[in-house]
Amino acid sequence: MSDPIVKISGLNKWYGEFHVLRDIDLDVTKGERIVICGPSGSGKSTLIRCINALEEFQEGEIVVDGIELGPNLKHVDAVRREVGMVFQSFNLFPHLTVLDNCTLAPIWVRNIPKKDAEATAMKFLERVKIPHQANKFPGQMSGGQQQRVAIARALTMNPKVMLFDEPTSALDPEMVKEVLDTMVDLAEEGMTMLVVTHEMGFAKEVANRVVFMDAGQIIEANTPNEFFAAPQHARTKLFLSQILR
Amino acid sequence: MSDPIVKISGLNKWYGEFHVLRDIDLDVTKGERIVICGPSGSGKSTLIRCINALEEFQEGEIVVDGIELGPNLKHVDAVRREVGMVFQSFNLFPHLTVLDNCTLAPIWVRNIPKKDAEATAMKFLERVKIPHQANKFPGQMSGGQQQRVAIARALTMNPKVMLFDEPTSALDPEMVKEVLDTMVDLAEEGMTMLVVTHEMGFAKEVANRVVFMDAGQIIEANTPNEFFAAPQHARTKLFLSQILR
Amino acid sequence: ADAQTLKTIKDRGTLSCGVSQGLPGFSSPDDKGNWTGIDVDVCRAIAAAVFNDPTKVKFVSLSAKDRFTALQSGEIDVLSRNTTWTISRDTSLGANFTGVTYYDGQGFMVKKSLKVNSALELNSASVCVQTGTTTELNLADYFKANNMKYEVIAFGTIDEAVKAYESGRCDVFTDDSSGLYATRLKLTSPADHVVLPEIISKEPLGPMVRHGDDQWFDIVKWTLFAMVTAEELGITQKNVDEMVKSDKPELKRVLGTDGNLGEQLGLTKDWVIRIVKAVGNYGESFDRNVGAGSPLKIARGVNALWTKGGLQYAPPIR
Amino acid sequence: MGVEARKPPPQIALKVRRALGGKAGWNGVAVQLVFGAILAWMAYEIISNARTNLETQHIAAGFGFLQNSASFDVNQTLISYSASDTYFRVFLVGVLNTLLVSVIGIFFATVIGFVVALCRLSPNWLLSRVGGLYVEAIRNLPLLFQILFWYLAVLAALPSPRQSVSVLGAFFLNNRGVIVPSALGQPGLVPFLAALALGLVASLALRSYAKRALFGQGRVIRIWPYVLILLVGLPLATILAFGPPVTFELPQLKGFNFAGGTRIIPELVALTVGLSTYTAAFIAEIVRAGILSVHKGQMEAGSSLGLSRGATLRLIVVPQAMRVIVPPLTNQYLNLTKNSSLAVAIGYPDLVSVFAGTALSQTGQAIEIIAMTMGVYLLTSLVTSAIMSVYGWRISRSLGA
Amino acid sequence: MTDIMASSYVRQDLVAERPAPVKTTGFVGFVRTRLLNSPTNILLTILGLLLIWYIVVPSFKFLLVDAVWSGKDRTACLAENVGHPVGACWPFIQAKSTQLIYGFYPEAERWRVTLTFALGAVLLLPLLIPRLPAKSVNAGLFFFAFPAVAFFLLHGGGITGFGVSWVAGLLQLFADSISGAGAVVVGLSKTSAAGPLLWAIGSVIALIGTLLHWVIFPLTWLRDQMQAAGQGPWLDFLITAVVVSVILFVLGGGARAGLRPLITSLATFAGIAAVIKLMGLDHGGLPIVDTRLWGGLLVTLVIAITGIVASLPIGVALALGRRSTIPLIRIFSITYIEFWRGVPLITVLFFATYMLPLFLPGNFTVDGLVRALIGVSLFTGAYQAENLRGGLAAVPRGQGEAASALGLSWWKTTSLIVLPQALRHVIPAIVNSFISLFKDTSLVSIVALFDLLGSLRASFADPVWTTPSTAFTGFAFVGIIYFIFCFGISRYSLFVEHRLNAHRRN
Ligand SMILES: Nc1ncnc2c1ncn2[C@@H]1O[C@H](COP(=O)(O)OP(=O)(O)OP(=O)(O)O)[C@@H](O)[C@H]1O
Ligand SMILES: Nc1ncnc2c1ncn2[C@@H]1O[C@H](COP(=O)(O)OP(=O)(O)OP(=O)(O)O)[C@@H](O)[C@H]1O
Ligand SMILES: [Mg+2]
Ligand SMILES: [Mg+2]
Repeated sequence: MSDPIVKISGLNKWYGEFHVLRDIDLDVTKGERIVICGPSGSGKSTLIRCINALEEFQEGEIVVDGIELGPNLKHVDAVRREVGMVFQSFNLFPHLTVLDNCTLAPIWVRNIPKKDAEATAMKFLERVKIPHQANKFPGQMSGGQQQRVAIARALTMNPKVMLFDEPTSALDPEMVKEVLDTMVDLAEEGMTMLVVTHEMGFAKEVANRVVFMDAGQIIEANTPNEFFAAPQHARTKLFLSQILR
Repeated sequence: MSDPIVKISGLNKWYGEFHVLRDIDLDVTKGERIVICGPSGSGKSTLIRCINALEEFQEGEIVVDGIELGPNLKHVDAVRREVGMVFQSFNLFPHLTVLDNCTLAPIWVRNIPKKDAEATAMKFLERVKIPHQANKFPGQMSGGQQQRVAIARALTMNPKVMLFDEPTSALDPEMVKEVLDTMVDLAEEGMTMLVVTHEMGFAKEVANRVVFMDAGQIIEANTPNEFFAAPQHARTKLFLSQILR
Repeated sequence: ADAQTLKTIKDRGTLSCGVSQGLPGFSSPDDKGNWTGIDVDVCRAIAAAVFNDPTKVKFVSLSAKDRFTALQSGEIDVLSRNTTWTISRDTSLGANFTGVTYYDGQGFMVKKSLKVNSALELNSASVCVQTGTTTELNLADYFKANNMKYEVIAFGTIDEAVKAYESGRCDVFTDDSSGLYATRLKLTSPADHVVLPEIISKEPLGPMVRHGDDQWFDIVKWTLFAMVTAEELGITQKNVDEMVKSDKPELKRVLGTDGNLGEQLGLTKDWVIRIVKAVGNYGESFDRNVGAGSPLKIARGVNALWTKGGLQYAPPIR
Repeated sequence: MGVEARKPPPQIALKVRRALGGKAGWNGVAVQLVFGAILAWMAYEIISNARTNLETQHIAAGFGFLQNSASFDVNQTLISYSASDTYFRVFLVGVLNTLLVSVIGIFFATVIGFVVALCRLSPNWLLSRVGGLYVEAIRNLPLLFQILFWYLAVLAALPSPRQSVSVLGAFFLNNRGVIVPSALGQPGLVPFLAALALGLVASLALRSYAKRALFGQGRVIRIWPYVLILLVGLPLATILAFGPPVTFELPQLKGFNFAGGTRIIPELVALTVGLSTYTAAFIAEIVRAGILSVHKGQMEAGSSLGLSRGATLRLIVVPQAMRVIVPPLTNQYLNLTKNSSLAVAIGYPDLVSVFAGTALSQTGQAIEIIAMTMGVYLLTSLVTSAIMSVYGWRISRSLGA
Repeated sequence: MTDIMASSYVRQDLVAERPAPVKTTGFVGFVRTRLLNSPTNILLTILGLLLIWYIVVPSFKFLLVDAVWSGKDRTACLAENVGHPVGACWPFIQAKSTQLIYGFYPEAERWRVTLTFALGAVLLLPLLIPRLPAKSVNAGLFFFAFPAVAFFLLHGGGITGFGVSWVAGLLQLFADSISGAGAVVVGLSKTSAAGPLLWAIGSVIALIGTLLHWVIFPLTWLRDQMQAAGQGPWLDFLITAVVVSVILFVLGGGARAGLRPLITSLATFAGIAAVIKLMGLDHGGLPIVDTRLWGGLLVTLVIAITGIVASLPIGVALALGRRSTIPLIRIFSITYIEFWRGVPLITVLFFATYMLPLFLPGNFTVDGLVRALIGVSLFTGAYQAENLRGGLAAVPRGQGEAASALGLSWWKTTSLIVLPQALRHVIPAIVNSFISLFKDTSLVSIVALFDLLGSLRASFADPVWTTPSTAFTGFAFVGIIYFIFCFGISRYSLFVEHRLNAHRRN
């Protein structure tokens, strides 16, 4: 593995007086799949949203594909084009069809002709296995299908890094699998991914590295095998004992 | 067991053009406990709601305790007084206390003095083991407690038959048992019961007869032992294999 | 609203009388809601004739635009609200005038500072007027006849029109000239306003009743005539008790000591006595409300008795 | 084996009974008969009373009076009108004046409403407080109070024509209203208007062309310079070529009032100010609720796809907010139209004031006139709600819920 | 720091919390983040400050600094006499305050108005505070007893009869009308082509009328006897009390249900008797103050409160009617609702005030204020119906089903289960319509009733007080009154809403 595509160093963030992220350093190399886990409120979402410039931060530096995101949020648009994001609550646009959801950004941001954008979108919809639903509205689909559309929508922008913020936690159990399968496919194709999730099966199968966060800090990071087999830090042990029951 | 207390013959019902109940014949003798099961949409709820005259039907006849319910729903009120019903979603009256929920019908339908009605209600609330909650509002109770109140409420009208429509399926797993226990008690006291449920343990323990429905028809009816051990019909087998896994 | 108005009133115990929302001298309430004015006196006279009690009147204050609807609908029994007698009002409104309480004519009032001396100099002026009146119609006629342009701003009530005139919305305020004098009194500084000399129309003002009840029509009509007759015969509030003892045949007829003219009306023999005791004769009422005894100080002019060169003339009571 | 699905039995008797009596069957029919009898009795009472009442007063019922000449003047008319015109024309004048004040009011109410809503949503604390203050103050005072305030209080504060506040010697403000220069058409007017129309059409065409180019070839065309040239340059060119389109007639103080120029009467100003500021407070709340109803995640999803803030607002937030906003907004428009009837309090010649007011008191045809007046308002609101239910139906279809 | 690139990393010592480099809390932080965090925001802040400067400062100056506080007439409020620009002319308000509150209500009788206000407040306040007990008694007193007492207090007058007379009178009117209709139809038959048929129909109708007369004869006879005896209303009262109590007792399930309904009924009648005695209603009561003399805040409150109380039952009936499956009733409800919602209130008021008598029998008059009240109630009823429809739709279907499954009839299901829940849902909406009703009462000033705003307008006409600032002063004062009421109610509605929501959560 070569140069880092995402480089986070000395990241600190406050909400008012509350210190959410503390001295975060994290490098992600191209093609790497990182799973971030940790107790609720530990700052996982905040961290991932900082990478996408959805949140401001007060100290430190994030460099994505050579573009620097200082505390001043320069280069925001450039970074956002390189990074795709999938949210817990899908956030599909309910007033647009699935196809329009997927072509909106290519057309308006990358100025790709509509025909081409639609062709690309169909390609990705096929990849997430719902091409025949292209003309439905999001409200007419199940949660799992919606989340897969959300993934396809992010992919249409050809991002170099994909961020996932608990993509399966709003789903009914039967639907978790179909979404995870899609993510596994994506991982196998070599996409760089940062995934916040509590699906430990997924972590074991796919991740190169598991990062454990607590109280706004990275407590432990390791390959999945070692992480699950031999957690080092007391907090990690406690967390794993709770989650793996 | 003697004469049938509920006698359904040649029952047919349509929703618009859709044929939900087809040629249903079913006799329930006094004291009998019948469990009705079957895949979703097979018409179980519809059947049970017909007995209580909550739904109309177009052909056939239902006789409850000698009172005839033709397609024109004659004698609706008389039948409803003989039949108690417990719903999946409890349907307690949220603006009344538990006690008022239980005394409402005796006072307004049977014109029983309030004092007496309250005494009876307390008796039944004791039977479902929540007498101390009598002055709470339903919103302040757990689902299991609410369902037990619903059972007590139905009992205060001294019904000859009790109908249950999936009484436990809206409950969290921990609470299923407390409701089922209440129902078992009731069964042991000799109440005639028709229960739609997928709790096969309950069926085995309590039922005299298990009725399997599919596509609006009664496919198979048998004692629980035979039903579970040696299902006859192919559909029954398929259903049992899915549900007992 | 059938031929039973008198019975209805007697059953009800009060007369319901439509008056203006406040025109000093004709009908206006004081701070406590007591009504005075020449139009009010007519109502009181009727009440006196019917009940022998001039206070048994309920005054309903009406804007010009609501008055006829109120009369038609039966809301009021008699409309005594400086209303001009016209043929169309007698016919299409479903009501009849019963006589003339005051002969008036329309005039204009302007601010002195405008230095206007004649209505013919009013070209391009803005005129404030109360809507639903003959004033509004005459105004249109007058300006058209004299080939002048103007802007009309019509208000629902006289107070609003006056307020707008005072605040400068209009150059001219137009109304019946008696009304102009009355209105001027209500202005902050009456001396700053002048009433122009032109009188542009005939405005005979009088009470009005619904069609269809001739008895009631007669009562209202003759109440007014009784007041005029009383002035002719010199019967006043003060001397009425003595006059009763008079043996002049005419006085005996009028005051009911001879014959039963009042009963033929549906009233009592002493109806004229009741009226005069309550409000006095026409001249007394005029003096008290608009004439020398009032702040308005309007001269009798055409409203003098016919014997004195005026127009007030009552048919004989016999 | 299984029972085949069949068609339901016809049960015609039952269906007829349902149609006649609803769920309650024959009982329902009986209830209806009684209810119908009561209604009929009441209708009979009302009609017979009205008839006897009208008859005893010899009032001619009917609409014949509409052909009679009105013989009073109205101080603002959109169609030519003189005192010798008919009452029917008075009716038209009133309807048009009502529509005029409604349209202007709706325009300003919408503009102010959206501005106030944006203030309230602004991250700036002070501005959002000012917006909140506006909404609370306006919503909690009666509309009639506000209209009277604007009319009486502000009228009293304005100067007389001779002391007019003048702007550039062309615009004047006094207690007779706002006087602006009136435009007199010149030979150059026709080409000028043509050029303006041309520019407008061309700009619209350009816009759709740009959209097609974006969708078709992914080309982004900056259209605003061209639009500017089309909308400003083209008309300017015709002015150079054909001379000025209009000359302005400056208002002159002549006699009591200004002659020349166009005057907007203060009644209209007070009424529109009152109506639009009042309705704006309600619109502001509707718009705010509409925008807040769009989930925060939608904005984030848009920006995470790289859409600019403006594009996210335009393509994602606004279309979603509009669905929430439009139905109550229409209601407010209807309210404004109905509320314009308060004109009667300040002498603006709207339908209620000139027709149900002046015409009524001159003719005494109360029943006919009030029925016509109510009919106009009723028709407006029924047509609007019909349109709205079609719109609502289309929305629910596209949401596919 | 350890090398992150290594696949394994364990943090040894935890990072302690430290304060943010830029302060974003406290006053400074607040100013920085909410007011001055970007150039646009700075601009907006300045704009906001300017707005406030131009609104608040002049208002403050007008209302307090430049105001005149005492004087006898307009001269006190003229700039040339005061020596500086004059703000609010408060003596004007002092002079007119009684008119703004009571209208022309006779001075000697004003205590009655004050007493009514006080009674209303005493009954209303506990009703508004959710924690206090005995809501149903309180509500009964406020919604049923208070209006009657308030009527006799404000209007005065006594009663000559009671239940029997009233019922008899009403029925007789009805029977008369039917007989009259029959006579009319018979009359028509003489001139019409379908004469015999009309004659038959007319005769039948007339017969029904006659029959009705016979049926109610005992009642009317009783009434006439009592009136002839000239006993005042007491005998009538006694009969009514007995009859009503017995009916309640029997309907309530007789002796089995216990004596409670009987006792309640008797207690209620005892209360009524006490009120009748106390106010001397049996011999004339208080002197009558005609509603024409009422005015100001009194009229505003009377219309608003009567309007809301009377519109609720209308709204309930219409909302239920609109959901009914019986075609005529549904069609009627829909037509009614759409009609009233489609026309402006002032045309309704105009209609009610000036045209209603045209549609009533000639000898039948209704007080002007009452007519406005009828108009307002019918109008508001349509809006309430729509509010309630929303509430009814929010009650889950299962509630009604559960009730029917228990054997409750449609009426009992509706009145015991569905309506109470629906009403709870729509309390905020009802309060909101109360606010708009309160504001809309001002429209009655257009039909010559002197409510608060009408009294204000009337007071402007007084030449004693005309000054440049009179209008502004009046508007400021009345505006403040309106604002206090409306804003207070809307805050209260918010409070209730939050409370209800909190209730729903647990
Ligand atoms: N906008 C905000 N303002 C203030 N505090 C916030 C804000 N957003 C999040 N926080 C706080 O920051 C902390 C970290 O939040 P974050 O959402 O990153 O946690 P998380 O690890 O993703 O938790 P979860 O597993 O529940 O999603 C939490 O304590 C949260 O309460
Ligand atoms: N009101 C209705 N109108 C039309 N179709 C209905 C209606 N209610 C139920 N159905 C249809 O009738 C069929 C039988 O419904 P029913 O509720 O009786 O099934 P069920 O066996 O109780 O299923 P479940 O286990 O999901 O409760 C279903 O296909 C359902 O879609
Ligand atoms: Mg999170
Ligand atoms: Mg079911």
